[in-house]
Amino acid sequence: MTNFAPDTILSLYRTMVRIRLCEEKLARAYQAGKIVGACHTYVGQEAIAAGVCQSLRDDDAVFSTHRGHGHALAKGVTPRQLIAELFGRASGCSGGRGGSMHLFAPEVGLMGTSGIVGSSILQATGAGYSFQLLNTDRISVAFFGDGAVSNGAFHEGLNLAAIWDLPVLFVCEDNLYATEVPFDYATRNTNVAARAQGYGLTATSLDGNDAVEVCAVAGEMVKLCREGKGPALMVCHTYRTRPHAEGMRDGGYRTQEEIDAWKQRDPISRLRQTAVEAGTVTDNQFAAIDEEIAAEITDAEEFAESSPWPDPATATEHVYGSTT
Amino acid sequence: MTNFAPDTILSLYRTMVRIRLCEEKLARAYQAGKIVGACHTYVGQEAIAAGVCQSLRDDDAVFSTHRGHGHALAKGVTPRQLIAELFGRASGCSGGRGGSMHLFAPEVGLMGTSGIVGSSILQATGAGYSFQLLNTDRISVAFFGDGAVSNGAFHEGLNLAAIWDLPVLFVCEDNLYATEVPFDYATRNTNVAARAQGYGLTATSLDGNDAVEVCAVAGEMVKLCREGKGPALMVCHTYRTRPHAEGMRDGGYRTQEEIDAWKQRDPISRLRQTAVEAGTVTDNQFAAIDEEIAAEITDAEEFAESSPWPDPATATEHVYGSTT
Amino acid sequence: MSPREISYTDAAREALAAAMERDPTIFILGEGIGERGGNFNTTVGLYERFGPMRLRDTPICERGFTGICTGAAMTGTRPVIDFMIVDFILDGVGELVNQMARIQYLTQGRLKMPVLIRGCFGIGSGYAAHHSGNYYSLFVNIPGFHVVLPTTPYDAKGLMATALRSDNPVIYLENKSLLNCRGPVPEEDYTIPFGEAVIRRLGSGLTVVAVGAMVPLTLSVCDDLASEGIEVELIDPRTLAPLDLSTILESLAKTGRLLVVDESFGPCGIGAEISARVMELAFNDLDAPVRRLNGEHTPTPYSPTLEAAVIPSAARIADAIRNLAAD
Amino acid sequence: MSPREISYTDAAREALAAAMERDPTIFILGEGIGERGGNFNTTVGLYERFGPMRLRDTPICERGFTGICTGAAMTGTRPVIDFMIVDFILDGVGELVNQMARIQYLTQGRLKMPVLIRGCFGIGSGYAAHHSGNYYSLFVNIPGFHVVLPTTPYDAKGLMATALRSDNPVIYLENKSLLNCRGPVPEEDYTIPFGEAVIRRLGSGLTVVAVGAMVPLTLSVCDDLASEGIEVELIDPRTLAPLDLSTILESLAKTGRLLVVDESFGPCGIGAEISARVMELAFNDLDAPVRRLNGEHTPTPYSPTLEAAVIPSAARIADAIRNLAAD
Ligand SMILES: Cc1ncc(C[n+]2csc(CCOP(=O)(O)OP(=O)(O)O)c2C)c(N)n1
Ligand SMILES: Cc1ncc(C[n+]2csc(CCOP(=O)(O)OP(=O)(O)O)c2C)c(N)n1
Ligand SMILES: [Mg+2]
Ligand SMILES: [Mg+2]
Repeated sequence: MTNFAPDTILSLYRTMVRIRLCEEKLARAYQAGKIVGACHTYVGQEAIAAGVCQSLRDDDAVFSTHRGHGHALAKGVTPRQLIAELFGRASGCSGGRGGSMHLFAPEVGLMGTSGIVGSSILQATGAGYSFQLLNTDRISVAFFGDGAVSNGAFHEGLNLAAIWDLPVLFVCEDNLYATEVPFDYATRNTNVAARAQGYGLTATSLDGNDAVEVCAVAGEMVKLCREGKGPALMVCHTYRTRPHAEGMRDGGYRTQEEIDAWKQRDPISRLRQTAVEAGTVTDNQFAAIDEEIAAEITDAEEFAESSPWPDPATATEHVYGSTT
Repeated sequence: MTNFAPDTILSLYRTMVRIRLCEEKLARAYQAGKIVGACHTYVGQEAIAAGVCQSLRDDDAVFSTHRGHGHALAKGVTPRQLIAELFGRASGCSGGRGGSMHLFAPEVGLMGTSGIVGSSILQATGAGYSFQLLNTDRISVAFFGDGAVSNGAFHEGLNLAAIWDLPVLFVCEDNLYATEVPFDYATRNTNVAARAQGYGLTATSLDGNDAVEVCAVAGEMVKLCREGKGPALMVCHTYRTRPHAEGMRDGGYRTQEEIDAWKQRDPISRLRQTAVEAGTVTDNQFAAIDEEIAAEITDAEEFAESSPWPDPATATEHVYGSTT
Repeated sequence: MSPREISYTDAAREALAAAMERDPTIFILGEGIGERGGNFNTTVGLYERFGPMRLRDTPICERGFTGICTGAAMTGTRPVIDFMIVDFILDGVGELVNQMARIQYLTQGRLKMPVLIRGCFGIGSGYAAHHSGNYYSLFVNIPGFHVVLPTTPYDAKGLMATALRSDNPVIYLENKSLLNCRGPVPEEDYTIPFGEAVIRRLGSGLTVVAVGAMVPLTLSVCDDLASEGIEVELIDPRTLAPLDLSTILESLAKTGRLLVVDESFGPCGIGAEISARVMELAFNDLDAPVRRLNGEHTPTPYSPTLEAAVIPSAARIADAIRNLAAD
Repeated sequence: MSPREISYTDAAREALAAAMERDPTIFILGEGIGERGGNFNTTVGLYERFGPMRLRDTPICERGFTGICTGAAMTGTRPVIDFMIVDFILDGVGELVNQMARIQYLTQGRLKMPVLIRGCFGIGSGYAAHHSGNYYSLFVNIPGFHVVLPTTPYDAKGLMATALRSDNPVIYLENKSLLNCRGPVPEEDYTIPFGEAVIRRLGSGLTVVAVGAMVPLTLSVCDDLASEGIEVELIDPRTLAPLDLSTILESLAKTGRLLVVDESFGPCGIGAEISARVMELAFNDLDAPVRRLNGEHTPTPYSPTLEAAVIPSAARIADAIRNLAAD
């Protein structure tokens, strides 16, 4: 904590609150039928997107998952663009074509959320290939859940990144479950950092609900990758406190006690409390952010709701680019 | 060595010589244009198929690769059936439909060689699933090369076998190259046994050119699997002394010195020499096998050559079984 | 006594449960098909009856469990792969096409390949690009598969029962929009042969072959069209491989006009195959060219306004029928 | 001076080398495409010229490098995936269909997807079940791909040059039996537009559209047929997506009869699509139904006697043409 300037703390906090309030807005909108299809929220995991993206530049590339609203916001997609996208409006970051699982904003380096588990790992590795070939110091980041670890994409992607020394940061968000399947059922070896080391990556595990720790570790790993010493992997231990997806029941596979215990480790209040106790930031400063973001999200929802629907006549555009 | 009865030594020797002479016959037949398509020989690796299959029963299931003649012979396919298959004759083990990369003899548990790298791992795992569900003590074996280790099938197959405790023996034949790509280029971690342990398998490495060692280790591992304590993996370090496939050049990626050094470790003469020196078996006994097998292979080739071609009218049969 | 009505999903599950009762070699792999009962309730209650060995939750490794089921089917069991959303099947295409579909052939029938592959498909409800796929044409193109698309609870049960007796890999596809539809379903076990189409509506004006959810959608416009004087004969092929051409040809002999309605992609789709076959076999019966109405040739967009623009709607189906009638 | 003659493979490689010279963002991934120069000599000499970063040997992980090339294309480079034998592409279908083909659409064209996917295909020489695949119909069915099948050295070079300028994923397929065929190829750079068929032989009797290796095979029987009084107009579509229907329709307007010859599977194949489209657009030009001659709907067997039985031979092509002429 002491390592971070108040500005960084406030920035992490702002991002996390933005994600949280957006997600809560989206959850209500889903219940109200304003959002269709799949909607996986990031509530409880905000520290990871916030902490990792804090060290990234706009021209770094992030590849995300089905649970990608947080990554999108942390990378610079605005709440207006995000909510409008889930509302299916032309002003959404994918013009309403994508929805929750297909958020794209290449302008700020959000290279896509994905409805297919595992692909983010491979595409980020490919972006690393581009950046190495183009001789830049850009890096790419793959977010993925514990569920992707038992998928062949994990194996093939990590291996290729390792043998080619690609500037890729792999961020595994281990929230204990893939839908309702526990991670320790899906594999006999839940130590993802050790497994990554087995492929030749620099890797470490950390508390994914501690924004400061995430930010510190990510900062080092990003630096490593930027200096050509990648790839690297960080495992963030965390928990989603809402159901797997909006509209799904949440019973049977986990206990209320477990959920409550993790709620105690809420990344947002933790950051705030620690910083206030350490005297780095005042509570008023945090409260001001709460207010600022609440207004931002209200505005974003209004913006989304008043945005036009995409023109059906455009539905078949852009299947192909040009071939000269 | 001392652990094995002379009969076992002779059996291992017979299988290896059968493979070797068959392969040499096939190589010449390929040059003579009697074999078309792909033909990957097993010369130099005979100890592995011989040593592993020594402990298997007919009702155990073997899943093999593109380099599968040795596995087929060791599992009980006859030289007549093998050579006839590669000659494309109706009397071949796949009725001439398969050729080298599609050898099938389910009657003796040879569940297929494959032109696709990786599939043997998954199918053997599935056979293990059957044997567990059917509550038998049958086991399955997946042979695969170092080249398959960086494929997603390795990751997904080993993981599933491990979490479900399936009776599967994985046999990795590390002959240093996948076609011309060195194993230590394809991965930063060539210790396949350690990697298998990382998935929760019992695993060990051994000298794949020592038939006695292969047989001893395989015996233990087969027992483990049969007792429901699988899965297990053994890495056999070995070398193919012929080109990747018949008709391919063999230069550029490896040195003549390397080839010569490995020829010094020829598994057949090693077994013979050690056994004769130890006094377990006489050289005459070995010589008798040489003669017996030479006759067997000559007969097999004659059989193949005089066998009828498959009837073109049957070419479209058996695409579907029945649906009642 | 009016016959019992149950849902499509319940009907399919009833056949599955009966088969599992009868045949102890049947087991199911998939994500969330164990205690959870399947994301689409495909296996609700079965875990309690048949236990964890026969309903096995998998990690997310579609290629892996497809390959495993291939090996299992080769060694005496009858696997069911529950893909949940059928788009996930694409990661297993290598195992399906190179291995599963070919091993009966390569062994000259000495090995059988009794695998049931099921998954929910179709465009609608904002499932968007990665969860709206229709891949049946691909599996019709490849030899070795049966491709089955039940459109009623009755057929869901009877075709499932047949699938679970077949030696062959069966791709059993459930349209998401039909899962909750209800209809009469006998309690006893029965099978429906593959390759037998059913005529959903008799008519002498023109013939429509509709696929999947397009069957009830087309049916919904037929009465209106009848009041305009267009009598549609509506055929539900029920299985695309094998395909019952005789029923289509008989109808065509009567009507002289044929439209194929399919929400999936047109190029090299099932409509193209039906069209080509019909021309080959009954050129002289055709009073007008066979027409196809397909979804647009684009990825599936999310927004309701865009999504509606890429699939055949009731209105577009009616128009296509009117145009063909006037052709 | 007679023009230079070079082989099909050399022609394709010439265009590839020129493009790599011009565009430093092009790189190639595949098994044995580095120092070894490719199993089919697709990259001979390029490693020496362009070095290890631009010609990168991969481990055997088709899904992995397909996904990687997708991500690379999204971030400013132009990947070439050399699958060697195209059957191996099946392990990458998820990445191709769910990701590569959809990202331009999902980003409204803000991202491009310039990937060249190449592989050798086709039945022959005992390559057998796992190395004889023809999967072009699959990629015609899915929106987002171009599908290119050059049949001459001249086209191999010109279509390769176009592919390496396209924003779109291009499936560039080389028939194994054509790799060593030689023909005139200009030394300078040139492109051939996608979607322009070429008429390989003029004739007024009937029209044949042939695909891949069926083009030269069909051509080989045309003179004999001419001596029987059957004048074949032979069309090589060169690209199946986009497909040049105008050339086919113009020819049909003249001949009134059409046969599609394709060694690949019939059901839902490219022949079905051509047949259906032609009927839709030119029903009244048809003096007889469009006919298809395809390979048998089976896995590819190994034995020469069986292999020959499952593909169209010169004799079978000639018979099919005679039958259509008499239809
Ligand atoms: C290839 C594939 N298979 C199955 C699914 C269905 N699915 C969506 S999310 C999910 C669980 C993912 O778990 P994890 O990776 O741990 O992420 P989390 O949801 O916990 O954030 C599954 C199985 C999918 N999206 N993609
Ligand atoms: C999925 C797939 N990709 C590529 C190939 C082409 N291929 C055939 S053998 C081979 C190398 C295999 O190496 P390894 O597994 O080490 O076995 P070895 O040949 O050394 O016995 C390759 C790449 C293939 N058969 N399957
Ligand atoms: Mg998870
Ligand atoms: Mg090897």
